[in-house]
Amino acid sequence: MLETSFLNNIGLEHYLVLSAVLFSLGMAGVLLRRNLIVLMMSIELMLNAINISFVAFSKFNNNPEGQVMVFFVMTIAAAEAAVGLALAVSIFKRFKEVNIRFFEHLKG
Amino acid sequence: MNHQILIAILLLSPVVGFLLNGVRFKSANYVLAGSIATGAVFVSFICSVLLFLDLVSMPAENRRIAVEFFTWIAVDNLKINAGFVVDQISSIMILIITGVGTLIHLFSIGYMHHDKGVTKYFAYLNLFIFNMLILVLGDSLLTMFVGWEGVGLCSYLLIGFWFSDSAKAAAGMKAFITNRIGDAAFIIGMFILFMTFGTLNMHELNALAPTTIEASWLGAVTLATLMLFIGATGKSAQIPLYVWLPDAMAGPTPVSALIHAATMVTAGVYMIIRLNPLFIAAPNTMFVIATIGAATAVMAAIIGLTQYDIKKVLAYSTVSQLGYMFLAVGVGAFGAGMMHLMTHAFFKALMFLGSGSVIHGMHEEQDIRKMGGLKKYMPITHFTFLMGWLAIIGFPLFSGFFSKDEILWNAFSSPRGGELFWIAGVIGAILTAFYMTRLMALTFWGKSRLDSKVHPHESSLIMTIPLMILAILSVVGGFVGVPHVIGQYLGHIPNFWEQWLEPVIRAIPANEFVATHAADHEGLEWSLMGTSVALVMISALTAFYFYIIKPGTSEKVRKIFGPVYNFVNHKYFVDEFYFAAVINPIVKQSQNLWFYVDVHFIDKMTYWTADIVKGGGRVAKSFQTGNMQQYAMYIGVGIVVVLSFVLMR
Amino acid sequence: MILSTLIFLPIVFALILTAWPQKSTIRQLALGFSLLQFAVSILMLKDFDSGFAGLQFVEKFSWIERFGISYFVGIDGISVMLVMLTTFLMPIMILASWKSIDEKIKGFHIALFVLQSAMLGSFLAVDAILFYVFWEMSLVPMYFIVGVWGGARKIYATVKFFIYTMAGSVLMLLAIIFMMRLTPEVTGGNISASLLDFYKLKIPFVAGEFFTAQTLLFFAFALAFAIKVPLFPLHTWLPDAHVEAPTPGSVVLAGVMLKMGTYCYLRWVLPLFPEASAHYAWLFIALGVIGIIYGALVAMIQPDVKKLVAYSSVSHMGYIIIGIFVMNSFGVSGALYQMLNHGISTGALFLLIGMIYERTHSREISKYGGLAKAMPWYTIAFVIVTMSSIAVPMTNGFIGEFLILLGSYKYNPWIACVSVSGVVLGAAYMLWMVKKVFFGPAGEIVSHAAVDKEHALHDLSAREIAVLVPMLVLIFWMGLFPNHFMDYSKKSIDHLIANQQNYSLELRAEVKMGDK
Amino acid sequence: MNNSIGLSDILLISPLIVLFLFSLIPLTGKVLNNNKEQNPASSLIVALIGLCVAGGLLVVFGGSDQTAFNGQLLFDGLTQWAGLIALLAAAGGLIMMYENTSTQGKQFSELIFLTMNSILGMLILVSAVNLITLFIGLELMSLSLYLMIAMSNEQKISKEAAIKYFVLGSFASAIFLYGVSFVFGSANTVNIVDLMANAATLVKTNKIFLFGMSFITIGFCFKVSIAPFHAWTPDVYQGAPTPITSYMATAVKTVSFAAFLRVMATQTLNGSQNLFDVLQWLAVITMTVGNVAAIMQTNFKRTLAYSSISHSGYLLVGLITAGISQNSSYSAASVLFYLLTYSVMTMGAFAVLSMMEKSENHFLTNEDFSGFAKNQPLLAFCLTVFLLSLAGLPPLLGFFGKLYLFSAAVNEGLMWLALWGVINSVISVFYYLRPIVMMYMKDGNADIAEHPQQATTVLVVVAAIFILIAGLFSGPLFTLFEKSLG
Repeated sequence: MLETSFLNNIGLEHYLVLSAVLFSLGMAGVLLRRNLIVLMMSIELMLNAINISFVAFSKFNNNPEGQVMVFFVMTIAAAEAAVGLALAVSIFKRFKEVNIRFFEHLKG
Repeated sequence: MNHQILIAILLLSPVVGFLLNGVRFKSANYVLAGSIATGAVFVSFICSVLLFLDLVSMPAENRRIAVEFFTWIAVDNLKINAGFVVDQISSIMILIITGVGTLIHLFSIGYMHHDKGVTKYFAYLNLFIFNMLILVLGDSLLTMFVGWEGVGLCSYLLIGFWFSDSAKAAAGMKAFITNRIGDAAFIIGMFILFMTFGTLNMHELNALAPTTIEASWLGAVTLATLMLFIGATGKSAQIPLYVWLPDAMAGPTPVSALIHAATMVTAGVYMIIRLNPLFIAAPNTMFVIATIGAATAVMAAIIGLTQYDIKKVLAYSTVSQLGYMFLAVGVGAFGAGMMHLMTHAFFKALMFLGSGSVIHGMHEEQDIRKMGGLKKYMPITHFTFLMGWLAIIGFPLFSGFFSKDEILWNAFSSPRGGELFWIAGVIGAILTAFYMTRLMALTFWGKSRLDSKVHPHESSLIMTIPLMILAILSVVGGFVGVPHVIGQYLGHIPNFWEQWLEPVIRAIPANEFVATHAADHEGLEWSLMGTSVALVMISALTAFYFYIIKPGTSEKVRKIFGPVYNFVNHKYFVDEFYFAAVINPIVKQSQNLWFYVDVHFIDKMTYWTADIVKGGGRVAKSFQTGNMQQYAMYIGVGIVVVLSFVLMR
Repeated sequence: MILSTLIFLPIVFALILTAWPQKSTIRQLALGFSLLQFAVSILMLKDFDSGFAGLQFVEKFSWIERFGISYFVGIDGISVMLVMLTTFLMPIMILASWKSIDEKIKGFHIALFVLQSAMLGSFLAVDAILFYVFWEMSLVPMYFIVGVWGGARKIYATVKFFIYTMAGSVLMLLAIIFMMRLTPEVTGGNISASLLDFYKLKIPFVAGEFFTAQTLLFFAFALAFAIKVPLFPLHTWLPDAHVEAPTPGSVVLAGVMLKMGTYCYLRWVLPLFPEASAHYAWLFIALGVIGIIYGALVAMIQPDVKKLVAYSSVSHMGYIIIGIFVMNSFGVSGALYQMLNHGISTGALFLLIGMIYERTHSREISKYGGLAKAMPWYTIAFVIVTMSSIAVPMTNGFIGEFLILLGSYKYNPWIACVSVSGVVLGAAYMLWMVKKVFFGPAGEIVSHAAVDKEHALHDLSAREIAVLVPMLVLIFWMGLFPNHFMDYSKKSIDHLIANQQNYSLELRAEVKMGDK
Repeated sequence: MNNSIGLSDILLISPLIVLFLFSLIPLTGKVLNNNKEQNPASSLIVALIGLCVAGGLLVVFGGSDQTAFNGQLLFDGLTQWAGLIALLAAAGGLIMMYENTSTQGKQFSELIFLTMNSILGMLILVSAVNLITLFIGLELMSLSLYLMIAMSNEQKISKEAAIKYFVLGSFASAIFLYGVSFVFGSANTVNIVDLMANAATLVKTNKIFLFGMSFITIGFCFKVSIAPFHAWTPDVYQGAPTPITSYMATAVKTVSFAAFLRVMATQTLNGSQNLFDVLQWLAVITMTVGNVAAIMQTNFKRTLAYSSISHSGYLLVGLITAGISQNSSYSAASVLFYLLTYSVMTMGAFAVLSMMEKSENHFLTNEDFSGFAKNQPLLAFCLTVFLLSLAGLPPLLGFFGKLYLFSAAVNEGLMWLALWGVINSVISVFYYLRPIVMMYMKDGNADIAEHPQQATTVLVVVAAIFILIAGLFSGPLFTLFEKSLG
């Protein structure tokens, strides 16, 4: 019989794996996608993965501090998004372009 | 007078002359320059005579005037003073140097009067006299070495006196460098002696010299003396370092007379005589010296047969005669060597000056093929040259006879000698007689082969007076050391020479042979003497026949010996050999050395290092593509590597 | 205060020069300053007690207390003559630069004074870090002297010089730091950079094993100094630097800077690492011997006079290294004396080459010939200096070379036998050069100058005579009366040789003028 | 848990408050005047006064080892000194901004606002003992910087630099934060002071904690540009306006290292030999990569950027030393001292560069320095001093920085790192000499921009004088650092 207990007993590991998967997906997004906006979304994804792990740790360690931290992270993420989008907008206005492969003048 | 002051004047008078002439070296006033220089040397000569007289007045066992001026070098146990010694040997040397020197200076006034650099010339000459005096008077080997190198320097300057001619400048350089090779060995010799005996003072060295014979070739004394002897071969133009002397004839002729005949070149012989106790303790060295001396005597004489340059003939003759002297000291006849040194100084200086007079009278012509019959143009020169000729071929009762005979007898009879040495000596004498007669014949006698434009004339008095004085010395100089066998028939003339030198010459340990059984071997000595004199006469007559009676004979003989003649005429191709085997390879390999080691190895290594760094830079640069995702990738890879290392290991 | 005065007076001079408004009098001012500096050094020499083996005129102030680094200067017999050499050469260099340096005069003299200060500091420092500061500080002005006032390939030469020297010295810095870390053993807990405390260290040495403390430290120091000397095969920066440097630069480089390397062997390497230096002496002697012969051979084929003299420096410095590493009083005295000789004779050679270069703008040997006719006084000076360089007796060069060879013979006869060949080769290349340049028929340059009135070859000017006469006088003075110079260092050298294993130096504070 | 906020807290954070308030003044003035740029000189003076006041308050209230807000912010010697260095660097940066062509002009007030807020973030960063607070400081600093870079008058590469910095910076922040979450999960706290007690043991026993610490370390490595996380540095430094590059290279580096030092002070390295090894390797790689890549550069700014990377390598050596040292105040002081010297000389070099930029699109290559010494002897001399000091030549300050840093390393037995350090100094001489060669030994007509730049000149000269003479008095300074860190 197939062992399915790991599907029923959701523990810390599951959250951490989820967080890791999300984090990795975010990283992969940063590494692979060309569109600046998508890149920023990937970073948001990474931050949210972190939030999951914070909350998970908070829950399993019985330490509410972790949940407080999530708020901090969300705030920062918002600020980051604001700055990022501002940059993206200003750049798009100037260059009509958000493909990051376009920005390779600085090198060597 | 105080000895210290006397020696100071002796030494410094030429320095003053040098400085006086040196600072106004551009002047062409030959009278002033010549008077200053000659005067300076003459003052030294007076001092030498005074010192000699003082020495004579001293008791025989204490004949030694030693003075110290200041401490020159003092490091650890090495203490070298500016100290000078006048003793039996050096007193003779200073007399020769200043005496003959004065005459040659005098001669130079006439000889050089038309030269623009006359003042400079006299300055150099004075400097030479100074250095030569240091050489002979120095009380330690190192002080001697000062003069030893100093005379080399002066010789360099004087050989290259007419430096505008590349060949002459090169000759000077060759002389200096060849001498330096010897000097390097001399330095090593000094080191060995210093390490063995702890002193370089020659008086102390002689006292410390072992009285027993050192049989090993690798003994300290043997090695040291061998090294010193190599130094002597450089200075005194012996095989294998003789090559510079013939070239040294590039200098003015009086220089050849003074430096390359009378004084400097005999320094090696003088050094050996001065250190005779050391050399006696090393029979192996003595054997080498005698062999080299004999070989040089014969070899140089053979070259002398084929030369046409009047000075070259005399130069090879000098080499050959120096070989005689080394043969003498090599077989232990130090007295005879010293005596030959003196007589040779007289007659060879005479002949060189004579040749100078000829060259002067012939307007710088040196090729004897273009002379002949000069007798009638230059009677005084001819007559004095004749005296020199008789002396050098060893005509009985002329000075050269006594000294040469003494050498030959010792070569035969000395415990360090042998029949072969005697034979070599006799062959040398025969050859000498031949080429000297040839020289006389081609130059002064026979038919004139002069260029029609040349009008030879006798030289002025200032040049002929030195010739005459030297001629007298060449004739009578030998009587200071008449051998016992002859002396007893000439009204029992004692052998002053041997008596004079006796206290400073150590006897060869097994030397009773000659001393005690001399009478028994009187017959042998007479017969040997007779043989050699007879052979010499025959040789001289043959030469006379070749060049005067039947002038074409020499050509025929030369044809018979074709290739051999060529070989000899080119001095056995020794110069060429040295160039091909030593100098050129060194220069060539130096070029390679520089090219491959400096440029292609060391610098390349530096560049490689730089290239490696730059290559690293290029790699680092190539990672910097400008693509930010690639940068993120580095971070990702970095994370993976770091984590795997941190967590997995 | 006399030593601090010596070290910092040049800095003050440099500052005054910086502020000096008049361009035209800078040279005279600098010359006056350098003479003043020389006078100060003579005052110091007058009070120097040659009968005392330790350090004199000692000054010590705490500088960086945290690391036991102090401003600690002193002078002993080993350094005194080198200090004198430095101050002596300075006015000569300034006078020699009169014509050859015609732009940025102010900067040039400032660089010279800073350089002088750094060099004096290196000779006088008794604190490791202080020494290192001065040692490295000397690079910068030299770098500018070569780089700004140099010849065609000046940048290549000066960068090579800088990087080579710096590469060597950083390892020394590391070694100094390491040794400082060891000092608490001997000072009772306090870290110290004082050389005297370094001397007390007993650094473990295992013969034959490279990776032991003393061996590594020894090589770190020795490498730094070997590059400066320069020892074969680290010498290639020298010919380039010499060729490109302006005349005063070459003079100071050959005259003093190379001596910093050899001096430091005596001051640092031998007493600090006695076992290692004895154990590895063969290596340095071998390199010295190779340097002698290699330098001479390579000098022989150089087409450029300056390069020839530069390689001759390599050869001469080989002698000095041998003299130092044979570790007997002959060798060391000879080496110390040879340092002075080389400073004088090679310095003079560079001055002379500079003088002719000013006239003809060429250093190619093949273009010369027959110069003796055109410039007789110049020729006389050159030949005298040549004689000094090839160690003819009665000139200074002989004393040094003889003592070194004697010392090396005492150490091992074969060394003397091989290195004596340098005596012959030295004569060969120098005389060959003299012959080509001065003798023979008039060469391209001389015959050109004879026709062209504008480029006529004038003989020495009064200024040039003033430059050369002190050098020539010293050549003979040092050759005839070496004791006048050696007496200063005798005690210190004897002390070094006798106590190499347990080296220490007594200290004596400044003696008031007059009361000894 | 006592949650009350008292006067002492306010006093402690007074420098931060002052900074924030002063940052508003020019901006408010601008907003109130129809969004018209006010006199930039007065804005600058206001900002400088703000920095001075903040610095003064930091001197007075900082360094007392007191904590504010229940141990969230720690004001010890490190905070004080790193903060002062950062303030100094900010002042220098502002002066440059005032006169540089790519930053002066109609947005100067905003620039001042952002600068002062980023310095505010820096002060939070250095004083934070809680990893989250630390992260907030980091973000405050970084976000301001992204904008400052993008605000350049230059329109092309500065935008590219801003984007690159932003994306990679956020990416690294996320990594850092991910690490924080794991530390939180394993140690149940993110307070460094609490961690200090048991980090060494936790590292040994708890893989999760080690995992988290590694991520945090990597996050810092990114900020201080340790290879291979350095790739953004050259591009961003080159693209950013020179004054801001200077600010980044000095202030940001200083505070990042200070915060890094705090994390390292948890003795993590003593627990994990592996992390210790990795960091050593990273130090060596960083020094080497920075130096060798700098050699190949032609753009002077980029050269300085690579040089900044290599200096990070040297600093990492000191940091590792501090991390394993039992008496870490010595090593920490050497790091701090090096940061000070590095900041002054780098700032000086960038200031000279900033003066030479004739327009916002002017990028200086090495050739552009030819003949500079002839036209501007004083500035050329100052630049020479900065470069030689960067190369570590005595008696300049840079030498003493290296001396203390490497002696600390040798003291801890990290001989081989010191060896690499000095070898790299030799390599670095290669490129530091290049502008000097150009300035003094090549002919040309390099000159500074024509508009008046007295303020920057003063800055350069003061920095040069400091470097020239501070070396001689570096002993007391170092002792001061060490005492305040002890």
